[in-house]
Amino acid sequence: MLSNKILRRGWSGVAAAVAMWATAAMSTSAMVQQPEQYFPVASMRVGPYNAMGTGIFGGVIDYLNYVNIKHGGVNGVKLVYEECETEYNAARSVECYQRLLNRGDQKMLLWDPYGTPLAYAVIGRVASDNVVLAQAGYGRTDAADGRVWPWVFGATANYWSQIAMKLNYIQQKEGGIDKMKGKTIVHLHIDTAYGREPLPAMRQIAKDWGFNLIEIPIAPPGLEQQSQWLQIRQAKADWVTFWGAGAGMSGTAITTAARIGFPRNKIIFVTFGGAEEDMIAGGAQATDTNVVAMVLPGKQWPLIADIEKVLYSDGAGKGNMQNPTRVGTIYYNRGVIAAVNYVEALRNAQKIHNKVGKPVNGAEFRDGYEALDYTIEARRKELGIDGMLPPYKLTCRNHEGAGTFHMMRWDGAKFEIVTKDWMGANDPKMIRQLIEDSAEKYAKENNITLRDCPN
Amino acid sequence: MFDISFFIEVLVGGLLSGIMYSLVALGFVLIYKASSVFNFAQGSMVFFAVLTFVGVMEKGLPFWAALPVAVGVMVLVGMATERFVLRPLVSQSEDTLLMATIGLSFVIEGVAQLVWGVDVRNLDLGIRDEPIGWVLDSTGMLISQLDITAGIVASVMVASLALLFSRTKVGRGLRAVADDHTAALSIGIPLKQIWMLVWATAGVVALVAGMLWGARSGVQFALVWVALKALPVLIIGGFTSVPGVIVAGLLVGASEKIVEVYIGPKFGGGVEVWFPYVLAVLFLLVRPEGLFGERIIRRV
Amino acid sequence: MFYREAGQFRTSYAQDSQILPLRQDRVGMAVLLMAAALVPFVANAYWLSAILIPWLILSLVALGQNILMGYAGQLSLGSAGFMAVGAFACYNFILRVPGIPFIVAVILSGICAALVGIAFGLPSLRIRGLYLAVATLASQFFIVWSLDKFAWFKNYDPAGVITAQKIMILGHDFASPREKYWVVLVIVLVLTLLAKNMARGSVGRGWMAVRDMDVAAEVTGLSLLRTKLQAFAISSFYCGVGGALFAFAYLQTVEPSAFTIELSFRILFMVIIGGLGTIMGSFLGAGFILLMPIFLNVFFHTVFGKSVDASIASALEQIIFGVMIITFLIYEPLGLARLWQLTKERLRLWPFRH
Amino acid sequence: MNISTVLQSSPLQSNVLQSSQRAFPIGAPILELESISLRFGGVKALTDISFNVLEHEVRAIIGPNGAGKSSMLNVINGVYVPQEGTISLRGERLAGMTPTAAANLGISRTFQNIALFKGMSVLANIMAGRALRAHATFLEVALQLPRARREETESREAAEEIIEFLEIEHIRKTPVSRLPYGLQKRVELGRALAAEPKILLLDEPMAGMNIEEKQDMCRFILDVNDHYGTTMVLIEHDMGVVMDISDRVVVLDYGKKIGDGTPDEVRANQDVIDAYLGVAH
Repeated sequence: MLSNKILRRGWSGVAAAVAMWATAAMSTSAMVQQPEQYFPVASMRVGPYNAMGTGIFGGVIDYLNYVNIKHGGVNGVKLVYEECETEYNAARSVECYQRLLNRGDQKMLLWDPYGTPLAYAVIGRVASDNVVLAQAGYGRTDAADGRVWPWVFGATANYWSQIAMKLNYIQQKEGGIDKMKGKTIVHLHIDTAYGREPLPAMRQIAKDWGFNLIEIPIAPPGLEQQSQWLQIRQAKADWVTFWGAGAGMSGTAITTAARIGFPRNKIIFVTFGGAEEDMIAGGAQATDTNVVAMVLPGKQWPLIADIEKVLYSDGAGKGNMQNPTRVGTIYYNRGVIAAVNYVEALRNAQKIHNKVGKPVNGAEFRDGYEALDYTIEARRKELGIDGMLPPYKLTCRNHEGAGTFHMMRWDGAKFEIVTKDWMGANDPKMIRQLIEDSAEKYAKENNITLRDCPN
Repeated sequence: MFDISFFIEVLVGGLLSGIMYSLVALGFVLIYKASSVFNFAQGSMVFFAVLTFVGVMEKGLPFWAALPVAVGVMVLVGMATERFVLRPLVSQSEDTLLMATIGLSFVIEGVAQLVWGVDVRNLDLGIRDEPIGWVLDSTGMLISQLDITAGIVASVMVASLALLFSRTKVGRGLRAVADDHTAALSIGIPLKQIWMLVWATAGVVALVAGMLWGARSGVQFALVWVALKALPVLIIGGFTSVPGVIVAGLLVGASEKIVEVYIGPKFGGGVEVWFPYVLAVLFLLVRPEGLFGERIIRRV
Repeated sequence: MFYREAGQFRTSYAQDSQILPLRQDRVGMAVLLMAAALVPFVANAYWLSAILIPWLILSLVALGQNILMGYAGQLSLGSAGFMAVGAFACYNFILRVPGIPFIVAVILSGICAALVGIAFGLPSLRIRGLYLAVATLASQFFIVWSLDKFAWFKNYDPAGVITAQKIMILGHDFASPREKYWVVLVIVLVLTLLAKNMARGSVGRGWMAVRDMDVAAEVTGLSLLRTKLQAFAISSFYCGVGGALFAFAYLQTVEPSAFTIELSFRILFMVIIGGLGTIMGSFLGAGFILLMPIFLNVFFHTVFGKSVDASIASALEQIIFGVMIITFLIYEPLGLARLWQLTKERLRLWPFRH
Repeated sequence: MNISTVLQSSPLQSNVLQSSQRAFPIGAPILELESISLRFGGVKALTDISFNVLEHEVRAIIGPNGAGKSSMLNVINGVYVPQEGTISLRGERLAGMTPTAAANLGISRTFQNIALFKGMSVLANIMAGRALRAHATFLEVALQLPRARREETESREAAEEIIEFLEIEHIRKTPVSRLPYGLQKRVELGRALAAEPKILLLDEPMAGMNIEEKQDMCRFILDVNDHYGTTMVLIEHDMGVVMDISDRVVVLDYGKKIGDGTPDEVRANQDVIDAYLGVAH
């Protein structure tokens, strides 16, 4: 059973290796070299975030391969990647960043480490290295201001928009902002920079709406949350915005909530720690938990379905997921969309700098990324992602894009979408103002001159 | 004003958590008693044990069939550890052995992820983990069936281990071993067998702890860190004392919750990360050998 | 053939007790230092900023851990905590003391770490062995927690992250990896020399006496209190300076929770694998523990490419790493430094067997 | 054990110790113990023991196993603090003694079961014995400032002199853990001497030695006493050789003093003979 399971994997590996070398040898000898564009993959496949890492980066890798197989690359440019294990450890991720920075004669175009601490660890370097930091829905929030952070992108939405959207959802449930006065909302967060990231926005809204905000930290790994939830019970909280990381913390939060009898449908999970894995860890008690999504799960989307068909169906064995049943899960789909962004950005870059069919460099890629535009329905349909992510476009000034989400409910086996349409902050302008103020403050402190943006 | 009923809630909640800590700490004591090894891999063993158990169930085995399988695997792990890690390192310093077990934890964690993959699993023991209605109504206390189970399991394990140490021949052997390896050997105590037995037992203890923790936190990697919660319990209880572990567990659980709830907020919370350790240090300053630990004699 | 002490006579005790009595060793060391100084001209940015700089920094920290653990025999699991103190102290000195020279800031942050070290070293007077080891975790968790909680340490950054300032020395900004490397190299070399002097002098003898037989040490007139606290202070100083460099010359953007207990363990490994109570061991050990995972990661990706499931590869890396540590403890409990010594002794006799 | 074998004089009985021809003639009392009593919990280790030690003499404390000899020694250098009684050094009463304090007063000692610094070489061990003579701070040492260098050279020279004296030059740089028992005992003596003590306490310096080793050790003890004039207090449980090298002997049994005087007086003491023959009390 187990033993031969390993064996089988092992053998398939070796076999594949041999096959690959063979083909590699042939291809080099046979045809003239196809132009390549290289992407780094800073994955985390071991350690506490292994479930997330395998899902996200499985999705990324699958899409890159899919584009090669299905379309022969981007305008004939083959997509290749190098992977490096960060273990979600800032120090190791910096090593990975440096290691993957150059591959042969090509420099890497972007960095997408999928962890706020990891994004912070390199945010000071990307500009000088001409590398795009694509912190898709994580990382430093005020980097959404393109005037201060030309090289950092936070599509499709950042943490401040996310908390604002949650509060917006809550006030609608409660029946209006005026009903929010005197309500108690607990922000239960992992005790790290990432956990505190949304607080500036949340405090502001709490002040404006007059609800009572209680911040309760959980020390990682958070396998024991008795005292936190007892405080929540004591505070007679109406809602809990849970801002954790890792299935262990999520699962414990849910079971402990159940132990003190806190209704799960009053808990709203963060995107980062809000996937099937986190709900499964919570077991039966997880039913009714709310989770925010910026990319929708499921296989009903043509793209995901096609990827499954091309890479997995009838043992094609080209997929990167160790467990194929995870195709279509939250993390997987988010990974795919991240890669869609890479590829679309590359496509744009080739067009803008008329290098169609040729590799591009960091600066050109940055322009391409800034030109990401998902507002055209036809294009979304073409990509097979229509409805999977909000329609949005990036601009010189706005590196966030949509700032909208869907609310989902865990029905015990899968997520069901409860919001009719993509939903954002009740007052997006206010959030945007906060972001730009914070960014400008940073710019002043580090005497950065703002890039003047037409739009 | 001071809300006494809430205080009791916190206290009870703390004691219940304390039991969960003790469950993990038991494994440490068991091994330290026998081979004066501070087995840092205990946390990884907890993770591996329950992961194996769930994994086997996924393969279609029923609960009661999966249990012996998991036990068997843990026994093998224990024996392998004794054979390939401890035996070659016998007569090395305690620090070296500690290092070795940290190395071991890497191996176990790696193997766990290699064999069972990285999927998060949930373990349903069929024990409801929600406040029991009538208890809540009558006493206002939040106690779940799982809490009660944990309590029972803990006391059963402690009782049986206590018996193992005091009554059985092996147990007496153990004590001799703990006192002096060579002497134990010279009077013909089968050291290897005893160590194997102990490590196997520790594996089983890990499985039990893992099942309860897994039921609560999901069966996923972070379980390896339950050990961190057990360490202060250990030093307060004394590395060599089974009852000490329970008392210390309750002490740590209760005190850390009370501190977190009543003092934590003044500092923005998260006090319970370090409080148990500081408590342990203060404690050791008074009793360097822990609550029930055997006295450390300074010979001249 | 060339590695011989024959014909080298020491005519004074001073000569006999110098750091490298053998001429060949002195030459070797000189060559090594040369190489270390010149390597930036050949090494690329990756090697400098991702391998060499962290290696040097972690060697320094390992050296600190070794002073405490290897020489003074006090097992401690809190070194990352003291690194954190150094890092944040350095940030605050440069932030709040306008125009403070970088080197001064680094030294001061080392001193801050030393003071904290003394505070957390006090229990060692009463607590021994593993009990002490676990007790030192208190420092680890408490330090990181307080740096995390009190926003002042991070100049009230909303996310609680600090961005290390420029490294300014005599008005010059040491920005490039090469320049950073040199700064680190100089600091590490100087501190290593000082450590060597202490280790082989009366100070080191005091530490080792306490380590080997504290009762006898007392009888020779040593004060356990002073010796142990001194070891804690100096050890923490090294960790603190290391932490400051870790933040300023390596990571540049840091949050307290970057100094995890895992880091402390890695440093512990460096000392054990490298060799307890040896200066050189700290460097070898740091190299091994830092480079081995990277090597394995690269190895698996180049050899098996994309063919082996990356998750399996990562898991295997972890297993191999653990196995290597255990194997090491079994076959060379005295660490890499010991291996190095043995090879030297062989070299002495070469080409004759005995 | 046969009384005659115990009390017979050993071949080493060359009465080198005629006070007349000593470099350091025996002087006034340097150490006085007044009715010392020591208890561990209920157990009485020492009961009302008084005796003195004269400067430059070789003073032996003998007695069967468990007589309380080691306890006596530990009281003298402050490892144990007696419940009753006083210790005075040169007529000055010492209160609250600790080993470190004792060391500072010039009391140095060896241990029954060797307590060398196992991880260090012979040289380092002996130099470590001079901890009291090292005044340079860790900074001076780290920076190799003049005082540190000077002290280092001094203590090296002192150590070398002792090494020569004890005839252990050949093992100078060997780790002590690799040495045979006899040599380790000798190194420990060396470490004790390195402190240049006024009073040297030897806890069974000859325990577990063969006859040659014992004779060597006796010679060293006498030479030390002769050469440095160090006052010696040594413990032995078998009377044999001790009788020949010591000027005066205290006999303990069951924590009580049963005899005190010159070897000959002690030899003639009936209680002592009984004690050694194990006559029931």
